[in-house]
Amino acid sequence: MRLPKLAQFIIIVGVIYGLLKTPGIFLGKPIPESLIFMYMVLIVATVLLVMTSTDESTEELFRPIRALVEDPKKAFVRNIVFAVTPLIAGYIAYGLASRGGEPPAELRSIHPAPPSRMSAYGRPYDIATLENPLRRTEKEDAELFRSYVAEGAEIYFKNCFFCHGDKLDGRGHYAHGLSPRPLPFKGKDTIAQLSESYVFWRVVKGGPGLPAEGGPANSSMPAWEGKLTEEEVWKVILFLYDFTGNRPREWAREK
Amino acid sequence: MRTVFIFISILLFSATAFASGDVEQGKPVYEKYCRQCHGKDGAGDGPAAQYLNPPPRDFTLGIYKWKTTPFDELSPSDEDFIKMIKGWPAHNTVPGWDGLNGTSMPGWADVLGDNDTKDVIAYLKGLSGLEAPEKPPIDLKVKVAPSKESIARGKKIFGDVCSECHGDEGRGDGRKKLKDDLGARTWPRDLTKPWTFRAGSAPVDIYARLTVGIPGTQMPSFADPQSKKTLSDDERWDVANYVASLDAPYKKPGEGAVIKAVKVDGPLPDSPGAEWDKAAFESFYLVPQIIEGERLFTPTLASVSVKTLFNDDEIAFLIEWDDPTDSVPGDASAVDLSDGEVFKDGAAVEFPSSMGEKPYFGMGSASKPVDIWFWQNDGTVRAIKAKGASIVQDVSNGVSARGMYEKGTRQVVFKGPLKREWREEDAQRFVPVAFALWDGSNGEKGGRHTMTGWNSLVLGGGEGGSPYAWAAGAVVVVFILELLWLRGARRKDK
Amino acid sequence: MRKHIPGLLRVFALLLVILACSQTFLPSAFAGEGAGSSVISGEAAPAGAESSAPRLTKDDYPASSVVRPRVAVWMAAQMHLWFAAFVLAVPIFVVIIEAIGIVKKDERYDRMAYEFIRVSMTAYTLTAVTGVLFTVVLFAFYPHLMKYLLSIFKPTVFLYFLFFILENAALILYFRLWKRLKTGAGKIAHLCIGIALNLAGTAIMFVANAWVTFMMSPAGVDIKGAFQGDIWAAVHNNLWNPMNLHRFIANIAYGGSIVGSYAAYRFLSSTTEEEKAHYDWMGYTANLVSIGALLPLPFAGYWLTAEIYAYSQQMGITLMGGVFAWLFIIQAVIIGALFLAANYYLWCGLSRSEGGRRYTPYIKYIAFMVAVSFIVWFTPHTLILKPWEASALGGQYHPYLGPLGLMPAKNTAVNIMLLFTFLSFLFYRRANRVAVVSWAPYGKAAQAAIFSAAILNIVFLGVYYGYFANTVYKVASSVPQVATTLFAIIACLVIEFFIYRGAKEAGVYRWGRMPERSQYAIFLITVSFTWLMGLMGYVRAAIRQHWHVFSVMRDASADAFTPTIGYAANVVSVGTIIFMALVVFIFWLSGRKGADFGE
Amino acid sequence: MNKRFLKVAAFSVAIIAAYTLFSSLYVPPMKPEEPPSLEAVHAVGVEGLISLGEKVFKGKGACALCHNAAGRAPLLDNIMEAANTRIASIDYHGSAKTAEEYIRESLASPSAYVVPGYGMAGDELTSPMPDVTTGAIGLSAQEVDSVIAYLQRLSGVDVTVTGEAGGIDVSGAIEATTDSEGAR
Repeated sequence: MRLPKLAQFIIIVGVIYGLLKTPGIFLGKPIPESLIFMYMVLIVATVLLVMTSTDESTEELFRPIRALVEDPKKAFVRNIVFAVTPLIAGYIAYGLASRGGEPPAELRSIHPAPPSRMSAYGRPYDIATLENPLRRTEKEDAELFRSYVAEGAEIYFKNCFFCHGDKLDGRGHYAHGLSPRPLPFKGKDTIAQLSESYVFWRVVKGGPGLPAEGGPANSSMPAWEGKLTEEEVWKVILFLYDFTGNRPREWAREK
Repeated sequence: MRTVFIFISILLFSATAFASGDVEQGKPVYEKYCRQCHGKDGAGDGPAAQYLNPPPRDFTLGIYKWKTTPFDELSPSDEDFIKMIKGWPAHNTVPGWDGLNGTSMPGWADVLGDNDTKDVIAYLKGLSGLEAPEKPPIDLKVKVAPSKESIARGKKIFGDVCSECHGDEGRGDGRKKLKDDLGARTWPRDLTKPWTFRAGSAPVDIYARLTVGIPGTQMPSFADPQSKKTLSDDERWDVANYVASLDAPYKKPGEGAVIKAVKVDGPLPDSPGAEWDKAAFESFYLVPQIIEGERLFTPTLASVSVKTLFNDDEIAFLIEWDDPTDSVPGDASAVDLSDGEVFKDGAAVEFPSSMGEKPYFGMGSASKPVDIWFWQNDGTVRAIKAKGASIVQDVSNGVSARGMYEKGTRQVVFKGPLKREWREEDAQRFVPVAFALWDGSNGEKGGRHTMTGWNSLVLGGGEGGSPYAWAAGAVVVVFILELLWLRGARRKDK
Repeated sequence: MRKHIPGLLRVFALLLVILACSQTFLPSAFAGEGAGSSVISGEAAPAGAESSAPRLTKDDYPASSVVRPRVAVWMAAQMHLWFAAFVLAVPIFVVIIEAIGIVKKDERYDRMAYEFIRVSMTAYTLTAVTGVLFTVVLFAFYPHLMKYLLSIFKPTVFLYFLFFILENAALILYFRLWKRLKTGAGKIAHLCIGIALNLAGTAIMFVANAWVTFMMSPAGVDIKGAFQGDIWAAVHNNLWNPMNLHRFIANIAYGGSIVGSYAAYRFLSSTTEEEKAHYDWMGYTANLVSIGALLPLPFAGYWLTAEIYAYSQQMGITLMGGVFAWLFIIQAVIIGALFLAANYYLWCGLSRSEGGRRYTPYIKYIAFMVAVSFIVWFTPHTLILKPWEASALGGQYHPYLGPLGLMPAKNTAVNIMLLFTFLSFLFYRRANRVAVVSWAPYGKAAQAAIFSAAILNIVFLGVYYGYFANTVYKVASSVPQVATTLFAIIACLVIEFFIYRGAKEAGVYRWGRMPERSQYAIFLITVSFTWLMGLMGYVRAAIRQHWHVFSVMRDASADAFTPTIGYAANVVSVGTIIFMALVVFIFWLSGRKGADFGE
Repeated sequence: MNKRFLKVAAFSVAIIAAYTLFSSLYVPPMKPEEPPSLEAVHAVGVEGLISLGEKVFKGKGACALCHNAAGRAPLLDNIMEAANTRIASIDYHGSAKTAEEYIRESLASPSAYVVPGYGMAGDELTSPMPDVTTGAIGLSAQEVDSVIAYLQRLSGVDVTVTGEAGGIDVSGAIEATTDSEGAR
């Protein structure tokens, strides 16, 4: 038996909504509500467009709705639907209005744009052209490079790992008390997307050095300028990429 | 008999299966992931070790805390090893944490596969020459269900046996100074915060701790017939059920919590009491200050709970936290319990000096200062304007504070003037507010303290119109639309 | 009298142009007053080759209590650009249509082309008017910037006016001679005039683009902005060519959509079957040109973005990762709406022919793929999270959605979406035909094979180079992806052409048998296009942040701040509504004169 | 105006409205960074001078690298009062008469007075601080003034400097500091 179009519509939309909710309910990794809303608008629009692409199917889709209002035989069903719909609307409105006490959703740029220049360690840096001075040892002197990475690891575990984690996954043992959460380094969507000069800027200037869109008031990242030497910072950066198996982004070569 | 047989054969099977773990292959895994804390030779002396509390395990001793083999068996079972390394996901209720709760040992399940784990276990055993355990794990089948009677019996035993260390109400406020076998300071667990239990908080996990003890610490095995405090199996279950019942869920920080301040008519209370029942506690995780200046790596305080009341002119905060000691400098009993010199306990509430752009949560900056209300348990109360970590200035603005300490719980009431701009009629404002606490017996003073980041405080609420009004409005609008539609359809019909 | 309105407007506009020219040639007379003393370092150096960019203070900007200078310039620029796009696009479109008409020997094309060149006559006037307005507000509110730009670009300004005169002459010839040069060599000559018209128009745009791109990626000047004397270097700056290409393609797409909307409206108002058929056909043709141009547009956009990154990492990150990260989600949503509408129009078009029904069952699969592609495209890297969500996720990164937020995923999605939109078109083309060649099944199998292989290749390239290879190749992988898509489209089209050569009709094909719903899809495309152009114009300008000329000349005015996306959206919306109203007015004006062609 | 036209117009306006609402309400506002201030110092008065001073102190001047809670150098939150006692000290071998002069002098020749415990290792009479008016840091006269203004505000005394000392273009200096601070 073929389902009526309206039923198909409701089932498709309902099933997709259910699927989008699944990660949140069963895996504890919710898809943000803001995104589910956008997805659902797209899905509803697409299904509606497909179903109205021919006259026959348009007619079939809307017939039951039209019949509800126009067909005197369906007066009973209509009355029920007409009674229930405002109640549902009221319920939704209540839900939305009583959310007043929820703090507003925040949009924070995780990778805000760096300044073109910065001054640190008493001298200016041009972030656009800045390179990790230790990086070249990777090709030239593998042994020296390994020793830099090892030193970087030691610096990391003495200074950074409380927040950024043993596994470099941004889940150190103090991370739960911080908002925003410390950044992870593993994965393909964090430092793998950034050049070493960018990471250098973030380490040296820390949370207080973030631009407005990065939320400088909340970040617990210290400005490491006064705590680590320049060379130490570069070594830590070598370690971050080495441990996670990522490569720093090299803009110039991507032309 | 049959079950025991099966049990043993499973154990034997797993033991043989694990025997295949390769020490040589375990070494590189250890070197990459473990040595930073546990040290090159496994002596618990990696570069990070000095900053960790509890300190990382010294594998050369072969003493493991979280095992299920009996107290007189040194070796943990392989299942114990796997849990210690890979984590107990079912027990992790702190967001993002997948390892041993309250320690820096994460769960490695996402990094180490089964073979890697086996190899690393073999390597660890090799460090201390541990053999496979001779004795099977203790029986963890539930013997006594957590009934009212069981809990009551457990409470009695707890008072006799456990309260010396864990405190009368189990808040970790015992009368005994504790050290582990290596001499490191340890603090007894606050049993009202099960999410801080290292290896699980279900009655069965607590039962395991009672039965096995926590090797290397002063937590003994209560199954040891040599001990003066031996408890029978049923008694241990009773205590486990009682301890599990101590859970005070409100102390567990929620997700995205907002402090909802409640409006009262008339004056605000100066001290804790029944007036505060109108408001509900919101709790927040505390983290030690490791950003600037002197840093703290051995926090004793895990969370803080806050209630807020306000009237037209003033606002009052009730801040509650569990502190194992009332730290009064010079007091003999405080000195006995303290880790080093006794400093004063303290608490601080911080908010922006003016609304608009948020100031830096770590005491503001010269252009965006913060206001701080500060209290210490000798009665000191200060109102401060801070323009950066060490740039502070006392201001007088009618802030008062009063604190009390009872059975491991401290409550402090702050009262001060309400800022007009916090209550704008047209919009609900979220006032940033942060907290900091000092446990003086833990050497906390100045920059060494625990703290929260900015949280949100919202006053009043409901100014945007009652949810019921919105609901009613929606009902009416939709109904009218329906009628219009119906009328249109009728007309078309005709 | 009414008949003369456009003519009068044109005269007025010309007067204004002359006025503006005189200002241009004597900029110091206009700009020097009252502000000279505070130009700090530009003053001492002699005007001309060596002068570096002036350092301004707030006092150097004329104050206005009537309008906010920033908004006034923004609005004027926006209006001018929309009209300019219109008058550049429609002639391109018209010439293409005229050429098709000549090749196909189909009178309808010629009629449509003429209908449109007539409409654009009025639009030309408005373009000039808005252009003059734009120039005047710029000189009025930003005299020092204009002075500096002129000190470098003076020769190109002459070139600009030269092209302007040429274009105008060509336009008048093209329009006036339409009816006289109708046959044979005359028609070809007429077409050539049309091409000349377009060349002149495009040249104008290229010249103007040089000024705009110079402000974003200055070249030919030293670090302080002092002009080094090589005007070609300044013109041929890093972003000039990408911008030329992007604007050129976008103009064709835009022109098509405007014509489409016009046709759609006339379709809805048609009373006779014949009229309906004509406007349905016109809407279809316009839409086809529009969508055809839309297909390569994302690639031109990627080139532009890549060049922005290459010029300045800071500008690139501001654009894609910083404050404007969400702007691209908005863009994705709008382009999503655009493509869905385009597909929908094609799907509805299946009902024009009897044979179309065969293909309706496939619509849902195409829709599914397009929807999935869009879900990937508008999944942001920077998520909007409720605190409890951030807490549950343990940070701002989403374990499952995170990888979808990256460029490789989006590149892949865009390519797949383009391929499936192309498939919609292919089905539409086939709708009423039955292949007669004996090898048709093999041909179709080959098409299917090419198509599947292309998709597999695109996904492989995206996933492998995007996530598993060295980051250096990340963006580079988009080039082979694009190549794959273009190859698949062209190969399928070629095979299609041969399969259906001499094909027989499956049933009657009826222009005009189109549901009214479908016409709204065209309106949606036009409105979305206009709005999107406004928004992208905003972001192009906004990534300069507080610079007039990036890193060379600072904006020190009170309006130097970067507006938020929400604010920009409001300005763009107001602008769109005004522009749309003016376009309606133009159509109304040209409609008044009656459909005089052929009478 | 016919009904059809109104319908199409309403449809178009509805789409525009949907886009606008989506971008201005649904997407939470993310405010771009304010442009760095480019005012000439004398034009913005004392407050501007102080805020420039804070920027120089934390940025270009590199003062905050040592003068912080970590204690490599003395804290300067109450320097104005301390300066008066230092001038009176027998260890002082500079020529300043007022606290303001003392700071101006210390910025150029830091060893005029060395706070006990903060000298070079093994040489308590030489300060490890560089001359910040020249060399790598090279503060201009205005910047020195601004730092003094900032320190005066920190100490809670009246701001006495005017920022007019050099009378030359300072926008370059501000630009340099704001860029490094641009991210703040």
